[in-house]
Amino acid sequence: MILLQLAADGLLLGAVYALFSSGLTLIWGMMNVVNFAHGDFVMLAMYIAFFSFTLLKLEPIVFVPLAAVLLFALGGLVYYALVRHVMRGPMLAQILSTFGLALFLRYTALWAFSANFVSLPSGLVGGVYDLGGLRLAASHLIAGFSALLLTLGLHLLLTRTDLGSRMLAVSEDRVAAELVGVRPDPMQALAWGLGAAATGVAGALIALFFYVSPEVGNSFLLLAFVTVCLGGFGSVPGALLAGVAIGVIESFSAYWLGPATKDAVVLALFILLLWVRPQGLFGRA
Amino acid sequence: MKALFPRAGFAAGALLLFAAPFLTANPFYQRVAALTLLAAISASAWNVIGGYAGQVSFGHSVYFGIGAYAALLAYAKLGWPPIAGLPFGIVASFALSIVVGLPSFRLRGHYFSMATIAIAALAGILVTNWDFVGGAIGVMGPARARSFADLLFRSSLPYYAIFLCVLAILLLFTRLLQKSRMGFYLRAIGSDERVAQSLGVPVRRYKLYALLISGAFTSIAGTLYAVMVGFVDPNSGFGILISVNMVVMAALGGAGTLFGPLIGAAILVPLGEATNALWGARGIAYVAYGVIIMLLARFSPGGLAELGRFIVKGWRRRAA
Amino acid sequence: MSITRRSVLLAVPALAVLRQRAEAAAPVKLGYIEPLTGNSAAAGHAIKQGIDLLVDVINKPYPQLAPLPLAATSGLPRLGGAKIEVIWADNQGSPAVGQSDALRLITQDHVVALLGAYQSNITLTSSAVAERYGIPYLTGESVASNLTERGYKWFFRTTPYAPQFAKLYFDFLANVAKMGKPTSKVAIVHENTDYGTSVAQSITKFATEHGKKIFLTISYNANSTDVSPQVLSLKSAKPDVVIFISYTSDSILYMKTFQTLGYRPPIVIGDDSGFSDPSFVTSVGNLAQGALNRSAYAIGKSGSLSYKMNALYKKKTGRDLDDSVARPMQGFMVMCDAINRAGSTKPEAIRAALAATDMPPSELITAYKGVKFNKEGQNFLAYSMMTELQGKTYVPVWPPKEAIAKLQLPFKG
Amino acid sequence: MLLEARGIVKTFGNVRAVDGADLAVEEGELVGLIGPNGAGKSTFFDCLAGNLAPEAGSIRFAGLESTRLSPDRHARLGLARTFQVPVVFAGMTVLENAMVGAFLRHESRARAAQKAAEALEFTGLAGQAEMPAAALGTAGRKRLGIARALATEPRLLLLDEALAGLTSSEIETAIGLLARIHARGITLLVVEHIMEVIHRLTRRVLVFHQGRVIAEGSPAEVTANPEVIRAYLGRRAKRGEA
Repeated sequence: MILLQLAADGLLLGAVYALFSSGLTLIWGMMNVVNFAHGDFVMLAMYIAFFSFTLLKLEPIVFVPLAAVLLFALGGLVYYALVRHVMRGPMLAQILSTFGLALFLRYTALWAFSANFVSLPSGLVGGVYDLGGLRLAASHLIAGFSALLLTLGLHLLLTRTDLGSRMLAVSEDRVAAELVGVRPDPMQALAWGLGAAATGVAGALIALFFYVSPEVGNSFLLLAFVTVCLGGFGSVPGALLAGVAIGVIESFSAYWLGPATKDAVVLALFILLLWVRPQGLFGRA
Repeated sequence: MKALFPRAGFAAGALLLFAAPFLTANPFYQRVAALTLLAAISASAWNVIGGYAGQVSFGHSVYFGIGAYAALLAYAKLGWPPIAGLPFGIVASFALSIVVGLPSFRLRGHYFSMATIAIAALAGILVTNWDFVGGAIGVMGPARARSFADLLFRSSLPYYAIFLCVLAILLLFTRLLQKSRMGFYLRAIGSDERVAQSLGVPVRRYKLYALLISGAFTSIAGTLYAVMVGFVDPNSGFGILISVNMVVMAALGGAGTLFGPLIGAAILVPLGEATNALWGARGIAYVAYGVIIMLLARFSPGGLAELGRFIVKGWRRRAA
Repeated sequence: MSITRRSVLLAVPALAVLRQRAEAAAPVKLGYIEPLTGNSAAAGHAIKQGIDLLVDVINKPYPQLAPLPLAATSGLPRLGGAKIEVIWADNQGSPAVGQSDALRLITQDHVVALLGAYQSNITLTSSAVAERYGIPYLTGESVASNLTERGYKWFFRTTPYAPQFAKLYFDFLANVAKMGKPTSKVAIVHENTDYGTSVAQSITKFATEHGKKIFLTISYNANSTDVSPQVLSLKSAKPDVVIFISYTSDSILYMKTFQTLGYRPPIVIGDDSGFSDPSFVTSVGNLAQGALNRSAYAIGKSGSLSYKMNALYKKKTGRDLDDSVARPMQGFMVMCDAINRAGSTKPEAIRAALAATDMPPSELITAYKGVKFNKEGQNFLAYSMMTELQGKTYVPVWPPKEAIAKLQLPFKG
Repeated sequence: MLLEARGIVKTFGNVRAVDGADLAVEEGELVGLIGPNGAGKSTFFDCLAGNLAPEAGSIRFAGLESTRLSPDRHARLGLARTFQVPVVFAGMTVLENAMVGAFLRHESRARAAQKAAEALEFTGLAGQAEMPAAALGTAGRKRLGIARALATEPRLLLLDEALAGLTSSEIETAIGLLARIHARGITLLVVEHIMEVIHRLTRRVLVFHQGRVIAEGSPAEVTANPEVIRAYLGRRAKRGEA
């Protein structure tokens, strides 16, 4: 029973990782820019969820899309104001800019919202299901299924729609895309917006069962990088698989080897895997 | 480089570096000056592999941590003055470069960066759970100086002098390297590995050389930090922020240029201290810090060295 | 104690004179180092609010707080009514920054004494600077035992420290055992930074020295995004008592995960920190009913000093005063009182006054048995009691002398 | 025989990019390698230069078994190459770019600079020596690629579409350059699309199709070969459908 519970917890945790990483992988893959502020985008989305509920009394069904919309705008803004100017520069300039953005967002939040930990009331979206001893929180389940839906949605958008293929075209060859009449800037702004919107959905959903604080994004960020890298930059389904794999590995290694070493297990496996397969688990050669 | 630092300017700069902390009797400014040099050492060390050879490592804190732990463990376990741990740190950094660095060189671009982040994070976790080296609690240096060799000074000036010597050696070394075949090879690797290799550059070997040098000097920086601060724990030795700071400073000043990391450190360290002194109490030091970094990246993506070169060039053109 | 009393008594008739001199006297500057950004920022800001309140209490007359030293008068009477001014510094969670802070406060701001710095490792490095400069350093908050083992001349600590908590827990558990409840299987679940590790070590050490065994120790990363494996480990091991040494975020997660996985240990003890954070009570208080905590502070009976202080704090912040804020406040009071008694801002005079401190319980905000330093600079009268979360507040339940509510076991969640 | 390859196979997933290709180049020759797009020429080239390790077959260069040697070992043995996409070391000047090549046989900086300057002189880039390499146009970059390779003082130079993307007058200059390189005694293996170039430069041409050499001979012989015509036409017909 315990093993089953561990597996279930691991799967759901993995779904959260995937959820957390989907926006990151989209932006990363589309424009080869590492968004160091990604964790802080999630943090903002979590605060949006928190304040919409506590101040405006909005229900999750309203504030999740709201977070997506607001983050979409933020993503577009960040693209036009910052990323556009550094993305074709050296990799280091990109790192510098998004790192500066991360500091700015995180500590503005600290200043505006205070460092206190807050959280949405537990049971906002239903309680706990007991399936013959296997106990699952509704909020986790919702997050898990949303991760699946979001992944599927983004994947379909990128592979099956005209818009998606245009975005991919720009990401593969900006100049060539321009030659065939796709204006790159709006496309890339859109990619940033979409990535940020996915992040918004993720953050609002995670807020249903996780505490919120200005530093919260940081606790996920390293694992999000690992998830994206394992999944192959830009591959949303890859991130889902990688996230779930990491969640399950963490869950079991925490139980068997002790929780202090669970990240060590994941990181060690990650490093070894890269040494053997330098393009990531699902990445193209 | 020649255009930006003509001989006279260079001499003036060097003189200023020597004299800077003596111009003020203020101990706090002196400490900031010393910390600036310390940061410049690690950023310049990072620059060898990250700037010249273009292998953007986010895991250099691992070398910093090794150096810092070597110093304080030499004290805690053997009763030696912390500085005596320096050679141990260097040797350990060599071992790490060979065992962990070499296999990572197959990785390109972001994959390399991510692997190095993971390696440093892993090292941090291992040290946290390893009681022999103090675990999470960390290791303390001597509480009070037993002899001069403990290098515990109330004033920051002696530290400044030591750091300046190390930095001078490192920069001299980098300058020689820059002019030599190795410097060309590293820059070629940083620019395009495939082409470099086709021109006969043994890429992996040269990357390893660069990492050995870079890691060793970063470990020296760690040792010096531990000697000065007298304490290290997993977060202050292996924390990701330490790596990020090296990268940010080098990138800001100009990665792959001789004085870029020094310039970056000379801006960011005092800026960090100033924002903390002015607004730290309100907790918004980092807001200002973040905005400034963003603006710099936005308006000078190649680092300040590039901006400087640009200005000098424009100025010359007008003069001519 | 006699000195303190006298200073208060003397101050009252001399008030008129003092008021005149107060305008002339330069403020006494104290440096306070706290984590105002980073993972522990919430704690740092809460402490800052408490200290700001005390500064007001000391600088303006608050006769209603009567037995509290320096409350009735304005400023420090023996320094001509000089006002207290606190210069704050953010340690950013870094030992090196803490050191820079200390140096800056000493040499730039010319503070006469330092306080801080929350995280034990930062207290360690920043107090080393104070020691080199010969400036008194007092911590009312850091509990790692090595701080007072360095033979420092200028370092003082008012708070109880780790080994004392260990004793408290085992004394309490022995008492519970007498009530017929099993307490032999004690599990420790601790976060793995220096705080959790050092407290866990102290408890384990105390247990072994007293012939007891720790049944299970789980160390975990405080930034964990998920704690269910730990809870499952507990669920299958079935300990009688679980001692959590946790920060806020992880404490919150544990309570939520208890609920999700439907498990409740019979006795839950939280080692202050996360469990004491007001955010813990507001966000998961309803899932943590019956959680025990150590505390050197209780709101107490109406009319008591601690009660009045809580009222002021609550008015200012909207939250109840808790142990993790009250202990630093106590330390700050001791420091200000010592400076007043020294009648001077010379470091050596302040140090001597600190060393001679003898404060009776009646003058304290906390439940310490008094404040008196041994030669290591540790307040050997420091003391904590067991409290239990009942409703929205922690109430003292043990020892019986301090108890104002009945102990309710088991942990209800 | 300076370079000899036998039965080279290289696959990517299910695609057999090179499928049993053979090749032999004599010292002093100038050989052309042609074939339709996607015939596997570049992959074959990468195998010859050590950039890719073939799954089967063997390569001998200058009398040594070189199949699994790294590209830098190839360079040291005297095999230099250029790339289809003309990449320059962007942070360096034109001269410094060439010096990277020259350092292979001259450790002293002064010597390397001298050799590099010679290579630039030879390729007609001497005037741009102090320019940042990134400022060069396509033709300049291609020439710099050749200069860099020449600076390694090779016995054999592999040129991967060195003339693609050039204007007709630039092509004229380039053809002259290739002829002069050959005249210096350097063996050349040229992958080229433009038939005209092949006609004017080479006496022996290999035609590559579906991963192997399907025809060999003088340019005239090869263009008359029905199999070659089919290979090119089949390709075109298919493209027409699509």
